[in-house]
Amino acid sequence: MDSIAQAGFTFVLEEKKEISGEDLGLLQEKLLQLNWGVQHPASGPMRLKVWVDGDEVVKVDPDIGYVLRLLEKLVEYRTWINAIVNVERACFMDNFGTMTGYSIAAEKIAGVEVPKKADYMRTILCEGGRIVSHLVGLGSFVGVLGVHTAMQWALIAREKFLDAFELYSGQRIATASIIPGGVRFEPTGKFIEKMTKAIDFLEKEFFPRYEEVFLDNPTLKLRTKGVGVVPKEKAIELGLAGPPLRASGVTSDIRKDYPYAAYGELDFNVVTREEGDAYARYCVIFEELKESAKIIRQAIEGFPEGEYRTKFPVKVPPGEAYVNVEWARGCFGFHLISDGGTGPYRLKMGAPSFANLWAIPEMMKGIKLADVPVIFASLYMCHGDIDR
Amino acid sequence: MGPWLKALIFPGFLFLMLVFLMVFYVERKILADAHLRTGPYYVGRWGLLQTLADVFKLLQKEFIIQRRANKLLFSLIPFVAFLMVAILVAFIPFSSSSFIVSTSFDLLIALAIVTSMPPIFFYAGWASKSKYSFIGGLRVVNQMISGEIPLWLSALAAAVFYGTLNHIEIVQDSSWLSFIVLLPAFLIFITATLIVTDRPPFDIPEAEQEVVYGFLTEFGGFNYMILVLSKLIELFGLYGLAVTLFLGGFKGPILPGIVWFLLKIFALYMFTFVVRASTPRIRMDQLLKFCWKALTPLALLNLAFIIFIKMIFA
Amino acid sequence: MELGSAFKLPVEATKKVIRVAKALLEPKATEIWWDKEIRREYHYRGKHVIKAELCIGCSLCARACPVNCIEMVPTGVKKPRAVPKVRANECIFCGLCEDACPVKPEKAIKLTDTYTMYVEPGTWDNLAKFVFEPENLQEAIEKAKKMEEMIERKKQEALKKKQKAEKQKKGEE
Amino acid sequence: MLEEIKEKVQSEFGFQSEPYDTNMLLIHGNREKIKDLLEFLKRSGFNYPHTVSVVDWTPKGKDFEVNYIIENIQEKKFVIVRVTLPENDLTVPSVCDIFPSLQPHEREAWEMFGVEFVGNPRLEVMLLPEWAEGTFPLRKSYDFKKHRKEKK
Repeated sequence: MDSIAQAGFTFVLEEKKEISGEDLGLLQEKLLQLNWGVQHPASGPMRLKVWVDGDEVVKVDPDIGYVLRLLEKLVEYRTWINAIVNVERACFMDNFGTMTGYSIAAEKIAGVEVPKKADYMRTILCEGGRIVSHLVGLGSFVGVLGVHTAMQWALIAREKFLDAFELYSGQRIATASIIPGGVRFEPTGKFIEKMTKAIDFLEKEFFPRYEEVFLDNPTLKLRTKGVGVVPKEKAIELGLAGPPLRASGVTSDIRKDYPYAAYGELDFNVVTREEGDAYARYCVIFEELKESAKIIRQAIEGFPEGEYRTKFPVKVPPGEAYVNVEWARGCFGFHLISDGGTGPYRLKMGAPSFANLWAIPEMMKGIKLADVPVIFASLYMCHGDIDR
Repeated sequence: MGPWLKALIFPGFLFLMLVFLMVFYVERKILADAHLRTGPYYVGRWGLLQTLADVFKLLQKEFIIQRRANKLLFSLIPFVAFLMVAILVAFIPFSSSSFIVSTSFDLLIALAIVTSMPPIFFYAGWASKSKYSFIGGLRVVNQMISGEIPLWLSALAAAVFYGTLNHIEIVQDSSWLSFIVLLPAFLIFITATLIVTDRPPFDIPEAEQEVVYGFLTEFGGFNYMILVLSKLIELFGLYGLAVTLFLGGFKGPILPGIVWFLLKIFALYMFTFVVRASTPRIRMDQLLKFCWKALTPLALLNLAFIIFIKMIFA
Repeated sequence: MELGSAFKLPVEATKKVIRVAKALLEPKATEIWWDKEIRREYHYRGKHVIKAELCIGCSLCARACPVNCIEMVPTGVKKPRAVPKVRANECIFCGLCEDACPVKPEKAIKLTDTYTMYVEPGTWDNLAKFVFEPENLQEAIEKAKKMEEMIERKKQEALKKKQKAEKQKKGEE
Repeated sequence: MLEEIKEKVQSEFGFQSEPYDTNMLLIHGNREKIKDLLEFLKRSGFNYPHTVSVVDWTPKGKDFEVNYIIENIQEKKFVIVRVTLPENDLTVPSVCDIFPSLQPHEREAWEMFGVEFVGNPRLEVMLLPEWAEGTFPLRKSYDFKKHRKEKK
């Protein structure tokens, strides 16, 4: 316990000897600080300061804030309805999850009951968003190992889902389609048809093709097995969330534990792995894709008739709610507070990627430099979500 | 054609340029096929001129030398590297008549040139005075040295089998029997080639996600092009060597020798590209273990086997 | 790496290589779209169409806009008192203004499937001019003016009638 | 489960608590005993902290609130520990030795609201640029237009 508090999260930067160009020859005596990030092929808009001793990583310190938009503040300037455009921009990969969480929180405060059709629609969209996000996660995980085929194959499958979203809401990524009080558009038969087609493609073409090459790949296993191992107790202590937590053997899934939307009526499994290494996290992401496809099929089968949207009041009575949703990257918490006005008084977004990010310093101690991108990608983070 | 004309045009400079362009194009197209994409499409018919356009783009770019870099070495290294690999290609017979030089120590010289590449790439990394380049340079030395031992040993097996170092003689002596006998040596040679020229899955020195672009990080524009070109030509030369030693060189029915030679090389390239599309990169320590614990002993065993065969048949 | 797996690994890897090589023969996923007519879906959220003759000037759309890119421009007539003007370079095309519009059955502000929007040259100064204004605004204003005049005339006629009637009443008395 | 916690908190610490939502308990704590309380909660199974949520109630004439949201990951129960702080004395003992993973969350809360977590070893700017240290942008008193460039 002490070790984390003092070494993992807190760096006493006693070895801040940076190497200038002239003394590169004296590499053996000093630590080399690499800036793994911001302008780097695999990092995204963040920076990891990596201190390396030869090929071995001594310590890592994340530097974030490059995509800070202060969404929590922006929401305070919006009305209850149009705050969704800020909430969905927490991460562009899976925006349905955040919108659903916000909407449920707002409905809880206002005491609005959502029609059943909207619940089912939310479920379908959330799972669609999860699939879209997980596909990119899979692709980028293999991508950091130097193979871009997986990403391309995943993007082909992703495209079908984006088409379905476009047909439903009119936009591919920033859909703004779930609002407090239901969903914004009538789910038409065309949308259902397109979604079914996308899932058919995913199950019949993508899964077999991908599973054969990139799940049971000997070189991939060689690189990722036993890398970045987090045991069960440690995962809880580090506060990991989402697929990395489940890969360490902790059965934690908000969809199962505190069912929201229509998840209580559908049958699905919580995917867990016991190993807790990078390969296990990769496998969890892949297995969850299958579960999501299953959920969407069930939701489409049991799609009820009726209204898709109820009226949401302009002014919401004072109150507060804490709502968790199982987002693609883990448990996303919304602490929403109303003061009786036309918009939220305060919204706190508890982001899963933020929690995952701060497990990096502890996980990356004493590994090889080549494992830095592997662990980074296996934690499956989104930068918009870290900075908000 | 005189040797000078040859060096300039056919198996020489212009031909190498053409090969460079085509290899890039084919690599893109095949990778795109494996990705289920289209690949280059707009520039020229079937996107054939795409690489040429890229080359012209690179030529237009500014000649940037980092402030702290060793200016002389930094600007000299790409040309030295290119010269070295061009010499390597000079010894490869594309057909019974089209080669630039032919001596009785062809194979020895070619391998010696391959062996002298690591310091050049290391200097390229060191002279840029960048952390990423430096790590890339260290890695390239590490990797190439461990890859060259199996490369030498497997090439030596062929030399022992044929009893000569002259490429032309080797090609003329080759047959189906020699192909079968030398098959293990061929496989070792190809693996070692991938390691030496750091192609995926052994592209550890250039691992984008770790050290940006290895020793190539600081190079840009024309310098970058020449350096990449020399790496590509090195692979081409080594594949030429593989075809000459193990696959019967320019021998083949009906079609002229040069076509057969290029076809064989194309098949090897196909293999390389598909490997690139399917195999994740491995780690440095794993590579070293693989080289020293598996590949080198295998190559030694293979050499012993070839000597044994030679003793039986001689 | 175990010594045994070091020999097994290349064989296993070769299998995967062959599997990927199969993908070379599969059909491409890239669709050639540039010689096809592009059809946007029903809900596609593209360029705004604002119909001044339908607008009632309630400014609900301006209030619903999350980025405050809708400005209500006064028209000088009573109905509509003001019409929305969308600053397109700030718009995020969320379509919430369309939801907020109370006009039925056809909405006064609507997002259409037109997706080609550009200003030339695309400089920062020009972006300020990149706005979506109501269609046929002048006509609508004139129409509204005529309507107003007509109403005014009718009112006055009614007034006159009333006065006449009152006079008659008085005369009768 | 939550009932037990409620009674124990009442008897041991004297803190009031109320049911917040399904599976959730809201404990009104104070900053003197917050560390003991969280330690007690951790012993009783609440070992998975979610986040630290600060609410600025100053425009309403009330004080700052610091909410620690902690989950019991085995029993699937939540607890929210609420500490109220007056505006002129925004200090609270850090709990990062009990829940190490709350350390970055506390850091963020300090950065955004200026709530000082005494004992947190790393209260540095994380998300904001360095020049913005001490501006506390999520406070209600923060003027959004202060940093906006004037139109020409």
